[in-house]
Amino acid sequence: MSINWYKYASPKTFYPLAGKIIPWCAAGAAILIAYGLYIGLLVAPTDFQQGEGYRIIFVHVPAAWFSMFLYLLMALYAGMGLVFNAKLSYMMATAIAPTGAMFTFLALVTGSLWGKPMWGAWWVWDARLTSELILLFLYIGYFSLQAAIDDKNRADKASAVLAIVGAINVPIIYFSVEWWNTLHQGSSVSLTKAPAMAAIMLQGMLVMAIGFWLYSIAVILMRVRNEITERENKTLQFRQE
Amino acid sequence: LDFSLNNGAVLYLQGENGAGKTTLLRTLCGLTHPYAGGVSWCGEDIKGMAEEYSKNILYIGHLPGIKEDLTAIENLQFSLALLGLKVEKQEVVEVLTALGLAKALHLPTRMLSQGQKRRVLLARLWLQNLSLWILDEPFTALDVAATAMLKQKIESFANAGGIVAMTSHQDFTLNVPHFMQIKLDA
Amino acid sequence: LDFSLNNGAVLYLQGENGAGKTTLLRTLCGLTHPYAGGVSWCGEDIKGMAEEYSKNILYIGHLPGIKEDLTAIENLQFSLALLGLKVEKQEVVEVLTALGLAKALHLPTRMLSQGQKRRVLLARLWLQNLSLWILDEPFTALDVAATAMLKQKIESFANAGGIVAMTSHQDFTLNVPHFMQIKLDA
Amino acid sequence: MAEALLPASKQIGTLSVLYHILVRDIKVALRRQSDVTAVFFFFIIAASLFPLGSGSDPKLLNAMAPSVLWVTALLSCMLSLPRMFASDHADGTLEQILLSNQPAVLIVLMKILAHWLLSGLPLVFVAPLIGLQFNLTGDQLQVLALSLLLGTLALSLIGSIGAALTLGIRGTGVLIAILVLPLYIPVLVFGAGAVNAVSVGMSPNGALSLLGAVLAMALVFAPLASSAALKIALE
Amino acid sequence: MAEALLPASKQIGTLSVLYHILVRDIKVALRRQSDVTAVFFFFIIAASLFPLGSGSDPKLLNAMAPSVLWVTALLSCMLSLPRMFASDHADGTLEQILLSNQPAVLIVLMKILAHWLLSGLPLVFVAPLIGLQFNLTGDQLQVLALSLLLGTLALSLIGSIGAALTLGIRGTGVLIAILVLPLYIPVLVFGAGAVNAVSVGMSPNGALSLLGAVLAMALVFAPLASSAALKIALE
Ligand code: HEM
Ligand SMILES: Nc1ncnc2c1ncn2[C@@H]1O[C@H](COP(=O)(O)OP(=O)(O)OP(=O)(O)O)[C@@H](O)[C@H]1O
Ligand SMILES: Nc1ncnc2c1ncn2[C@@H]1O[C@H](COP(=O)(O)OP(=O)(O)OP(=O)(O)O)[C@@H](O)[C@H]1O
Ligand SMILES: [Mg+2]
Ligand SMILES: [Mg+2]
Repeated sequence: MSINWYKYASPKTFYPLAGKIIPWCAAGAAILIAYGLYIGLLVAPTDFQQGEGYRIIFVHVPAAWFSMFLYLLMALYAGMGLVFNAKLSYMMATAIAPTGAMFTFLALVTGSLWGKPMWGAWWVWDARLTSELILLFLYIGYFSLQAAIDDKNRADKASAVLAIVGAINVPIIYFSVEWWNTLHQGSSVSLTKAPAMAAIMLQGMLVMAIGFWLYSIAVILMRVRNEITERENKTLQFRQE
Repeated sequence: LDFSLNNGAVLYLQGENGAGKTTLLRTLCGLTHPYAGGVSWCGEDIKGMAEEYSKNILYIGHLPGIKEDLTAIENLQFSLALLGLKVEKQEVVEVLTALGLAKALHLPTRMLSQGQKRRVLLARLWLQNLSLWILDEPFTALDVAATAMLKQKIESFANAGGIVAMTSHQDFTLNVPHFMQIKLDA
Repeated sequence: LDFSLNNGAVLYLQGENGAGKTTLLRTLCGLTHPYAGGVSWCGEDIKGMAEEYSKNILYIGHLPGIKEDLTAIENLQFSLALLGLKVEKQEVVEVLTALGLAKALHLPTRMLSQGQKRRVLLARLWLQNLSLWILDEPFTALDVAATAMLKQKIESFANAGGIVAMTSHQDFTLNVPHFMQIKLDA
Repeated sequence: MAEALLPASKQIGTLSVLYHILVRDIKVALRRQSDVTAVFFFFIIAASLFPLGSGSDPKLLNAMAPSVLWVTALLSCMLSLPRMFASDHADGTLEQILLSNQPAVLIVLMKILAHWLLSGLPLVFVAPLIGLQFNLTGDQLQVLALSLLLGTLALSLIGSIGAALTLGIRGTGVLIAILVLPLYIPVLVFGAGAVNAVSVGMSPNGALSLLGAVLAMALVFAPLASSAALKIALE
Repeated sequence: MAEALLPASKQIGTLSVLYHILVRDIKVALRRQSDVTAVFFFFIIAASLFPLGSGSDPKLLNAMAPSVLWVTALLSCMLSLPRMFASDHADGTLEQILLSNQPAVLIVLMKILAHWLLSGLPLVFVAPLIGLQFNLTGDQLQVLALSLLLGTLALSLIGSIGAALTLGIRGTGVLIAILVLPLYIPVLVFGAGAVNAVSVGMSPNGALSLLGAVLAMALVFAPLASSAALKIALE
């Protein structure tokens, strides 16, 4: 993808292009997510050991995947922004953040909703849970920094640096917590030991995943378009004044 | 050193760097307390009547006293509120515009140039109704036009019966009822 | 706007508040990057040779750039070290004394008056060996005597082949090989 | 004199001046949302650090919870103290405020109030969420929230003294800490005490009413002390 | 030109400039001892708060100790971060430093080093004393000190990024916290992990070497990131 955008790195060419892409992605997202839910809630068989509760996995897992994937993508764009000093890359990074945070939050909520019946607790300081929580913190940091700096130019660059540093940190965090956890008594429920999935479940999850992907593209592009128009207006104002 | 100022008087403190002008002005405000001697207002020592006295003063010192995060308008309205004045926004705008800040009205003052910041904080002088101004190097960073406007403002204020105590390193005179120069030497 | 400065040239930027003088000077230092256009030194664009270029500059802006907790001497020695110069303490003392700071040598600069602080940070000019000075309103807060000394220093520097770019709101001229006035308008 | 009666400008009373001060403080803070959200997030993040440090034994966590959460809340309030006066001092606004013809005590009270609304109050609402992570029970959570409601206001009041005393001193953040932490101890003891009481099945009322008493005292004395300290700081 | 060869003034090399920067930072800090002693005392006081918050059950204390002490150390380092660049930025010294003809990365490294010497290192020496209050054993204390020695340096390095990013933004203290705390987590986990390992009778070496690895990475990347951030802050 990144290559693709880089070719269209100037807002002028990008704006209409994005305009064309958005509706398709939006429609695709709607359909796929609906279909995914359909598989998840109706088609897939009741799990013999986990009952109906497990159906949440169809939202939970894809959400969790994207929470991580989008962060890395954001860092990538941030990096491109710094290297090529391309406004558009910054805008992309900025636009990705909220969606990423949203998925992170979704993973957390669905997770703990699931955790209550499974582990009898809303929250367990398990490796994966923790690293997901920290991921949310990283997103929050990114927001806060951008909110705190009102010179757009500087906000872009500064938060870009942060995003990149955070990206280096993500794997460290993941493994550090992994490691830290195994130090004490084996954690309550290890997510990797998920029951070998029925083909249909896997299918459902993949459909959902692609749905989420299209959704992300749609919202992100929309945000970028708004950002572009907003900045345009700002500069115009400044000139007029 | 001993002097007294009546309505319409402008005290112009001169003196080389470190002569003690700022210190003296801050003492006049009651911000620092003199080791010896005292300041009196309408014949009373201000120690006893600090609150009462400060009602009459407008002090502009080396520090800007404006918030870099707020716009010129917000800053001005706030500092007027501190003086106990409520001024219509549109009037504030008029004054700022008259001071050539039309473009800068809605920018956080962080984005203003040195001189533009000074203009914002001086704008107070055009909107207050106090009887004693204490200005420490008010011309700093002002361009020629702004300096002229300020001088004129001070004159009209003094002629209307106001009292001013100020410092500057640029020589100047004002035609006011009573223009008093005092030269401090360290 | 386009100009070039050769040895012995003094660029005197004029312009009302907010005209863009500070911005221009910071661009000359390479502290801000121009949206359009560029700065070149000895025919090369400075982007490529930032480190190299900054070796030649001495910049004095609106901000003091001295630590209020350190004494005048300490501050001066440090800022010279930043320029890559090692200066004997006793020589630093001489210069500060010549600038009338004899009493203030060992006070933390917090205790100095506005103008005394400015003198401390200007003292650098008497001790450096760079080829380009960039001075943003160097006369601010200086009394008459100090202003005269500074003007004279700038002249001797330019006559010795130095280059100066400066702003001020007080009109003045210098007799130097090449005195260039540019008036910015917003 | 001519200016004496500007057409549009009329005198305004103390209350309205105080109101201006409150509103402005909040406005400045909202201008950079970071300020508001920050304390809040700091609390969440810092509180979440402890489990990371101490493995994931639920019993241990539940036992740590009251002290950890209360100490964290205390620290977050403290972290935001320097903001109470420092920036006003640096840019000279404080001089102007004290030269305004209003009683300094009231002005200070306003600034304290603003500080509490922006940094203390939010904690009362998040704390229970974090509490869940330390698997606290319903009653524990309730008492936690209540104790924080009283406690944080007391913290802002007491803290203002430290903030005022350290004005214009660099590296304030840490210095303030040293000054106020000892003063904070009663608040901490009674606040955490209340939650602990519940944990061991006793009534929290005793601790809570003591907390209320501390708050009352702070309300009376803190503003006086702070305004005195401010005047000193400006000399 | 005439000035070109001032008699007494001779060129000095990079190293000596860096040395000047280090010395000056330390000098400024010592000038107001508060700065140096403050972090230190904050650590002591804050750490002592926890026993107050949570009755005095020795077993609970010993179990809490590693996380409490490490988190407290982490917070104290963090509290002193704003000082790393802020004052230099406010008074324009930073401009001057970056205009000096030395590589920014090295300059930043110096300032980080100064920060560590003044705020991180002291903790290494007090921590064991506090550890006694939480009745830690000899081995635990040793490992605690060692982990802090490695850890605090890493904290100063990583923290510098946050400090640089938030330059010139008001209410920094708390914002920095949000930015750096997530980045601090590995340090915390391995640091406290090492001590915990001892508590349960395992070898701390694994944790310690991981801590070392984090430190190494920080040494390489942090100064780069910070100097980039500084340049951005000055534009
Ligand atoms: C707040 C609570 C939770 C959080 C933050 C969380 C987080 C995550 C994350 C980040 C992933 C993606 C990992 C990967 O694909 O590498 C994941 C996957 C998964 N989670 Fe959770 N989870 C939570 C609760 C739960 C619970 C309660 C269960 C069920 C007992 C569960 C079951 C799973 C399963 C089966 C996967 C897929 C595993 C795989 O793809 O290998 N999660 N979760
Ligand atoms: N950080 C900033 N962001 C946006 N605009 C700025 C910023 N700094 C300055 N400006 C704008 O650039 C213009 C020029 O500012 P500059 O400081 O260069 O003026 P100046 O000529 O130095 O004025 P003065 O004589 O008052 O110092 C001003 O109109 C100001 O509003
Ligand atoms: N906080 C302080 N503590 C001790 N001495 C001070 C303090 N502030 C100023 N001084 C001393 O008092 C003397 C007068 O300072 P002041 O600021 O009044 O001079 P000034 O006339 O305003 O000079 P300038 O024209 O440079 O502003 C100076 O010599 C200064 O060293
Ligand atoms: Mg003065
Ligand atoms: Mg300027």
